[in-house]
Amino acid sequence: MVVTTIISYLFLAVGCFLIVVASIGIIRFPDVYSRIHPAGKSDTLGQAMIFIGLMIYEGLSFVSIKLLIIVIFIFITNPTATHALVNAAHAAGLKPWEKGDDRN
Amino acid sequence: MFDAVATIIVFAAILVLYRVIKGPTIYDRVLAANAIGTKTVVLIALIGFIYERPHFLDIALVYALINFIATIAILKYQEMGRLD
Amino acid sequence: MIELILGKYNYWVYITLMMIGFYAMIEKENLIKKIIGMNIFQTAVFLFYISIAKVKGGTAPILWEKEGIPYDNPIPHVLILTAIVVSVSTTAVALALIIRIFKEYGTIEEDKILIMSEVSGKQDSTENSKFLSSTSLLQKGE
Amino acid sequence: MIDLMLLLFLVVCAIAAVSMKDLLSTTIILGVYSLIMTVVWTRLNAVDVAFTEASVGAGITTVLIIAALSRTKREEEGQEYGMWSKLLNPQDLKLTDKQSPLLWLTSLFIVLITGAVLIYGTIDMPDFGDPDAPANIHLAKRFIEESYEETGVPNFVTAILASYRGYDTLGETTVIFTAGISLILLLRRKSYICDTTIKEKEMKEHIVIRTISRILIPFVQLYALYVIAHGELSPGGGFQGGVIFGSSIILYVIAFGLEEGRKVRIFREMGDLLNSTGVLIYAGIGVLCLLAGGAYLEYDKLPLGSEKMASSLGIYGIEIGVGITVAAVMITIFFITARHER
Amino acid sequence: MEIIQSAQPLYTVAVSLLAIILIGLSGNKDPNLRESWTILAAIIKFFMVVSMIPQILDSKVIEYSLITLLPGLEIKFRVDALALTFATTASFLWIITSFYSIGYMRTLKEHAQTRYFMCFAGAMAGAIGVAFSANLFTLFLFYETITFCTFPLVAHSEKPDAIKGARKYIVYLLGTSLAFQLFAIFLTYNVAGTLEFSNQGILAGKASNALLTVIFILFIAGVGKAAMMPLHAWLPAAMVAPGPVSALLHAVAVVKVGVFTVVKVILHVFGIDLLSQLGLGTCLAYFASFTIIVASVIALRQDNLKACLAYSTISQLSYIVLGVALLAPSGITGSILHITMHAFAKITLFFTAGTIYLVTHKTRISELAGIGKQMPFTMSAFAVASLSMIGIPPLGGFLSKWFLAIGSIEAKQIPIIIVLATSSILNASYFLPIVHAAFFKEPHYAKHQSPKPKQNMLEAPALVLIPLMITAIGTLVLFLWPSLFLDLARIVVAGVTGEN
Amino acid sequence: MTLTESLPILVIIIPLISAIIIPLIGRIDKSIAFAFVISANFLSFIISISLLNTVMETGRISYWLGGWEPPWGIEYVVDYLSGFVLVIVSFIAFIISVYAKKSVEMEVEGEKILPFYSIYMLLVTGFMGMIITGDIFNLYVFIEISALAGYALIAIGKKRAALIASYNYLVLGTIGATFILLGIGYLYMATGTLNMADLRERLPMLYDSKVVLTAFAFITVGLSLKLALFPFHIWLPNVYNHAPSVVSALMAATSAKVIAYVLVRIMFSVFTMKFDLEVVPVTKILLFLSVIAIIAGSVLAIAQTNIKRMLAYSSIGQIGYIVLGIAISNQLSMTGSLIHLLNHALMKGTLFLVVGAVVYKTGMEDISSLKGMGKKMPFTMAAFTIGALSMIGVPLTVGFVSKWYLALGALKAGMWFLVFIILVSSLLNAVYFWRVIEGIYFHQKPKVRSQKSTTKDSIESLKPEIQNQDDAPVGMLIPTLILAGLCIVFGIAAFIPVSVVTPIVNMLLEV
Amino acid sequence: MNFVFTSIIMFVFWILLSGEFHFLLMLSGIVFSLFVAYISHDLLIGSDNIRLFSTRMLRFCRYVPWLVWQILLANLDLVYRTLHPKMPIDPQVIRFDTALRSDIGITVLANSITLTPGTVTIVANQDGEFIVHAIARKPAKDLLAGEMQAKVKRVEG
Repeated sequence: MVVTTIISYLFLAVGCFLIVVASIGIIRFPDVYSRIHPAGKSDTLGQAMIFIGLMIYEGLSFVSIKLLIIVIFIFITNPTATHALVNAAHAAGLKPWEKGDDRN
Repeated sequence: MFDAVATIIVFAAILVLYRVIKGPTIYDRVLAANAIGTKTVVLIALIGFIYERPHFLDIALVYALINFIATIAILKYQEMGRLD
Repeated sequence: MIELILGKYNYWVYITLMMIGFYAMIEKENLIKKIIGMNIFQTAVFLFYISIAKVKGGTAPILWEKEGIPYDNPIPHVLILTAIVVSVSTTAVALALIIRIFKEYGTIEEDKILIMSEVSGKQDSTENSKFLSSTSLLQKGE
Repeated sequence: MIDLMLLLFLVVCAIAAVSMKDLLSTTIILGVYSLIMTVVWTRLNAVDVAFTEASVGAGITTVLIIAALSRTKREEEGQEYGMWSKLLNPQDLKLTDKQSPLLWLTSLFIVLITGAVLIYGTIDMPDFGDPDAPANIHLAKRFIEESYEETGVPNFVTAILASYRGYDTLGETTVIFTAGISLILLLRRKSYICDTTIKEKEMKEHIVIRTISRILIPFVQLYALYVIAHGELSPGGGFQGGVIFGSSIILYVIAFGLEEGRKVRIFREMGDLLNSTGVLIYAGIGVLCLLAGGAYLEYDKLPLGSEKMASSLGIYGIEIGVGITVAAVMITIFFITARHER
Repeated sequence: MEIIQSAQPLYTVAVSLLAIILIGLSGNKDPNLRESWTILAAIIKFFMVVSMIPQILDSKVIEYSLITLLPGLEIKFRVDALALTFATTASFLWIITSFYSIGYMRTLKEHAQTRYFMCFAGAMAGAIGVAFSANLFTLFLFYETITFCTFPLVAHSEKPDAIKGARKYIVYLLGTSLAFQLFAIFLTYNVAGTLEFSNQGILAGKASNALLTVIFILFIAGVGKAAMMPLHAWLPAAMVAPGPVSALLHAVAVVKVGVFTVVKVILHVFGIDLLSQLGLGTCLAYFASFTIIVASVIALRQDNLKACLAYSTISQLSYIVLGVALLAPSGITGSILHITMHAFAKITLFFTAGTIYLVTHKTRISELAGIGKQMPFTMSAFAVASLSMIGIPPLGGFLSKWFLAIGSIEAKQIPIIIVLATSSILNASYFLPIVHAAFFKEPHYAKHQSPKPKQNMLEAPALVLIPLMITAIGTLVLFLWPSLFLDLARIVVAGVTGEN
Repeated sequence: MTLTESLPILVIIIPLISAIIIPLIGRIDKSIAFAFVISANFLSFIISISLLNTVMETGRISYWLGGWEPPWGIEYVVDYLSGFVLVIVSFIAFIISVYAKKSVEMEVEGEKILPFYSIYMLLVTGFMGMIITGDIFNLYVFIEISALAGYALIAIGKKRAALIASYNYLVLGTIGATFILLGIGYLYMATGTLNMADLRERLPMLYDSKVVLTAFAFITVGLSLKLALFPFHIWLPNVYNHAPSVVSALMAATSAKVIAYVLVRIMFSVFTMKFDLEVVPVTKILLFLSVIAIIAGSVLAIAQTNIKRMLAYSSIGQIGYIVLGIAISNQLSMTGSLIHLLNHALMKGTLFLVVGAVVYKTGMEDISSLKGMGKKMPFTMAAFTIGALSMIGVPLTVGFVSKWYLALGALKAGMWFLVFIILVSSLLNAVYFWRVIEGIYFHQKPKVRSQKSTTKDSIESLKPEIQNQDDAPVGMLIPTLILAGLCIVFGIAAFIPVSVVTPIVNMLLEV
Repeated sequence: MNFVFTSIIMFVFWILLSGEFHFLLMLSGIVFSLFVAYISHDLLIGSDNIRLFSTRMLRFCRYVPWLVWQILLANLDLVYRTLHPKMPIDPQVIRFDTALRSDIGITVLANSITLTPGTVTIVANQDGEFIVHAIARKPAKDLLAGEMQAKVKRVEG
């Protein structure tokens, strides 16, 4: 095992962890607005982590460049989608959950 | 390692699927579907590495680029009632 | 028996999906629902085809420098590419029809439409007479 | 393990999609279904199919269904009888409805019969992944061993698709063309309602979406063309590229509105021309082969340098033809379906 | 037996087909031209038929094969003695009927006369075609031609009752022929491998008795035109047709084609030997007897003159079937003679009925009292024809009944003689009262019609009257000089019994 | 490769390219587009004939698309059977395209005429492709091309019910097509090949494999759905009823024929007689279904008041005839079945064209609207009469020839009751057609328009004998009369089609 | 100018994607880049002039590392909140105006907010008005402190 492999595995593990956490968050949180936080952030970062791990594993090549491109685009599109989502929810008049409300 | 990661991600996706089906609002569903979308991108890339064939990345790139369209379309319809 | 089940799990899943889609196609009243069922129905068949193509330990059918690894069968992939295109086209036409149906009937529930067409037997005939007058105009124009 | 989970996922999605009343939710679930399907395809090494599923599922099907929803109705009507209550409490059902238990049982019966026949057929099948299954030895072996030599295309799928079974692909392109013309025939009207209040609101609120779309679209388009051009080397090809190109325009329309899209990008007239042009390129290359003294679509005979070069260029040409058709038709279809009219 | 290949049969049939076209072309614009085509065609046809007589009397057969559609399906004509008997009668009567039609139609100023004459010519082409057919397919073809050509004639008036009657007509004729006759033809071809008529029959020894019986029953049931009970109902229903049509239908074209088909089937498809071996002839004979008696009894109860005549026809047709079914030489002779004899007598009767309607618009027997004084010629013809029907010498009907009676003795079927006798008595009992009433009863007028109308001569126009006189005289002539038909009948008998 | 050798592909490519070009060329001038359609159809008709001719002389033609030897590439096969069906379909398509102009102008909105013709040509392309291909997957592709084209053409019918008809057709058609696709997959799985000839070689040793059985079951059911064989017929009446007249005519005259052809191909050319008779009781099932179809189709036809619908139900019965012959599967019945492909195309073509002309003239589709038409449209109605008589099966028309062979085939197979069924169905045909004929010639015209222009009518009514003759335009009349004429010509000269069909039957039954 | 610039960007993108330097592919790369630039050159860069665009790009690159750091923090925070059994969240909706006016600036800020600690942009409209959802009190306060706004303002120039 080379060092890069170990580092890449580390990244993979972290990314994996983040994605699972995000999934739990999506299930656990009480309303759209709060669920959007794990979905919009942890997911994106977890994804990025995994891709970075893969990049490190692969070394410098066109494959890594492609991975990088994917990461960049994910970072562009994901928050936009997230924003669009809350924006729409807001426009539809959905009230955010506040502390003390019953969980639905 | 890749296999394990992929399995865990599928597992996470199944968790999220609960939210897709359960809702309760349409936004929850879109949100969860979007989350599954990002997981899919990862999965496809991972599978490419499992098989040692990097060709799969092209597919992941498709999702990175255009998965967003469906989300926008759903939201626009939800908000405006039309797509044009 | 267990071998039978485990050795072919892909096929069992495809059968299940196919039945779900088929059920939706013939049982659902909502026209769009039918189309969604149709999509599932068709992808089930695709799954079947692709399952045929899989070879144990095989790799994607694109030329690879690495020797000694079997390639998966490319033919079903080719066939399914075509079939997917057909499926998309059919879906598009079906949706166009549904839009037109909604415009004419104001609903996309099959049972309601059926009731309407039964009731509107008269209406159709008035349409017919409208049609008639337009044709007679056309003939006068000749 | 992972495969089983994915397959289970598919089944759950399918059931959920079929049983939900809200059609928009159903559409979303169908989108998820398509996502997972893509993963399954990649797991099964069907990269080209996965590519197609990805582009179609993300770019076209969902959007089209939503467009159709926007012009019809979102809720599925009908009484809320679940599958089981129908079976267990038939007395609850209103017999006046069309959905009488008898009818329902009939359809269930048909479905079960079909399933039974399928299961019966499966018993004799070779095991999943069996390399000695007849399907994997007869034609496939030869294609895998010789197609690269014969056509110079490293992607076997593309080699078969464009060369050995190039005629099927012409048929496929014709199907798309047919769908496009059918939609023109069925839906196109001249009148169009443009709601300006919506437009203004959009301008103000959707600034982020618009900016990102603007940045993204050129990349998507170039990527589409890349997919078309690299069909011979890697997964993808004319169809997938065409769909992605089409979705870039769709994205534009969704973000900026149809009027904008029509004014600036693709004229309606031009769209019609392009519909035909693509197929014409494809069929025309075939005719050229005929004129060059070969069989229909026998690219080798084209007078373009060496046989391999000719073959490669021929395949490239038809990929472009397919791409143009698909992109044009997808745009046409979307324009026609999404447009609200009087 | 010498066979001459000649296209003459084809020309004979084609004459009337050509006439259809010419009539159609002349159309309504020039009625005289149109009708002269009819007359011309009728006369030419008659002479063409007659011109073949010498050859046939010479024991020769004229054959002509037009076209082979498929193996086994051949349009082929063959003129033999049996064919010629029928053809001569039919073509002669067509001339007469044509004149009568012209007079009738013009007097009544009927509509759609062009169609009428076209269909008339078509029906005649069919009748001659059936007569000259050399195989079952050709026969079936012309049989259906007649069905379709006579439908417009029956429905001529286009009034609801006419349409209704015509519908019944087509249902019976087309129905039986499609369902049973065609079935029988299929079976025959399947069994025998050919549809060609032959003097020995084509089915002998080819299939089990049961199957042959089935085929026979199907054939008999399939010939609705023969109006055997219980498939007779179309005939009275078709009485809505104009007078000349009724005459044509009931004396010549349709019903005679029916019995002719039955005769053909018995003699040339099954053959006498086979039928007697199967014992089916006797069965059919008794079946025919049943029709004879029952139809006569029904005729007795009719008040409508044409209906009465119709039932009489039903009964008389069965005579012909009966004669052949006896499978005895004299019986066959009787049958063949009866085709002609009955044709002349019955056409006279229908002409008379038509004339009465034409002049007085009366259709009921009860209204005919005293009409003999108004229309003496007509009613005399009626009387002569009735006597022929009953079988009183010196009129044609006697001859045929005589031979039939001899035939039944030859066949050792004594009960048949009783049937014949009974039937004659019944005939007498429904015809003679009419004659009696017409000549010897005072017409009873409605009470309020105080000034008695003068008993003027009210005879019909000459164009109507002369034809019916000719046919009435014909019955007499046929008794006196029957040699032609007897010779022809003898040749037929010689052919089918194999004795020379 | 010379032009003659390329004919098998040209017969498809010409309509295809014309379909593609029509939207372009129509931009310049619409009438050119129409001329284009006719000439393309005519060309492919001529090519079909020459193909059939070549086949007669030299035997089976195989064309390798892309120059790849089968089974690697797709193969086009013209043998007796496909040549025969090709001629039928291209001929009908040609005739109807000549007929189409006026009718389409009336029934289709102006701006949609061009796409209409384009799709018309695509439909034809789909049919031709299905016939000529020797590759089982290519077959599926062309089935779908024709199906999609069909959906659109049906849906533009004037009444809104056309949409429902089209939609239901789409759903059922897709189920059918997907079943076919599935069957093809099973076949591929069992044999590893897609070429029909290759399949035929490889299948016999797999006849007891459950996979092959399932494949066969699915393909047959799928085709039956498309064919509208009895329990799957529900979509057909609405489709024929509501589609524009030209489309009804084309579909009625060719669609079922082509699918029946495919069924024959699969049953006898991919699989063998042995399989059909011994391994699966498919012939028995088909026999049973076709008998029901024959009777049910005819009985339901009697109950109709709309003439197109009546003809549609009658088509169901006639499809039953075709399948019946296939199911009996001896030499005579197969001849009957194949000949009926031609005959029914001619008869139904005639009848639907007549109905189209009537719709063009009066705008009505009820049976009662034909009343008194005998005087108004004598030639058209003469064509109807010929078609109807042919349907009844009167000798000297094509209908009789089919019945003759079917009945003899049934008798040869020892199935008496089938003859009875055939004859009963003739009778039922007679009932519903005679009703119409009677109306045409012996009923007075219903006074529909008299309310509008009373004065004019009253003048006309003074001379009832000379009702003004107002027949369909020549462009519609001539095709109708040609088809009607052929009903008689091939009824008399039946040996011509039979001489074409006999070698086909010998080939299929391996005699 | 826009056109040339876009096509150059596109061609670079092509090379990165393709990784093949085959003659035919390079040629088509050039053609396609020009084609895409032709139909979409007004999209990528918009109405801005090139210089502004490129300086913004450069400044944006300097902004990215800070952003990445913030994202990492955000995630740690979120992981804590998600996995904590009591789920210590207290959502807030806050509203503020910024001085940003350009589309790109607003977009960058909005997406940065979305990616960073506990906040999600709900509304970002052309007038620079923002509505933000924060998962707890602290992130809201941090956002209102305005560090990020300032940095984005610097990018916008």
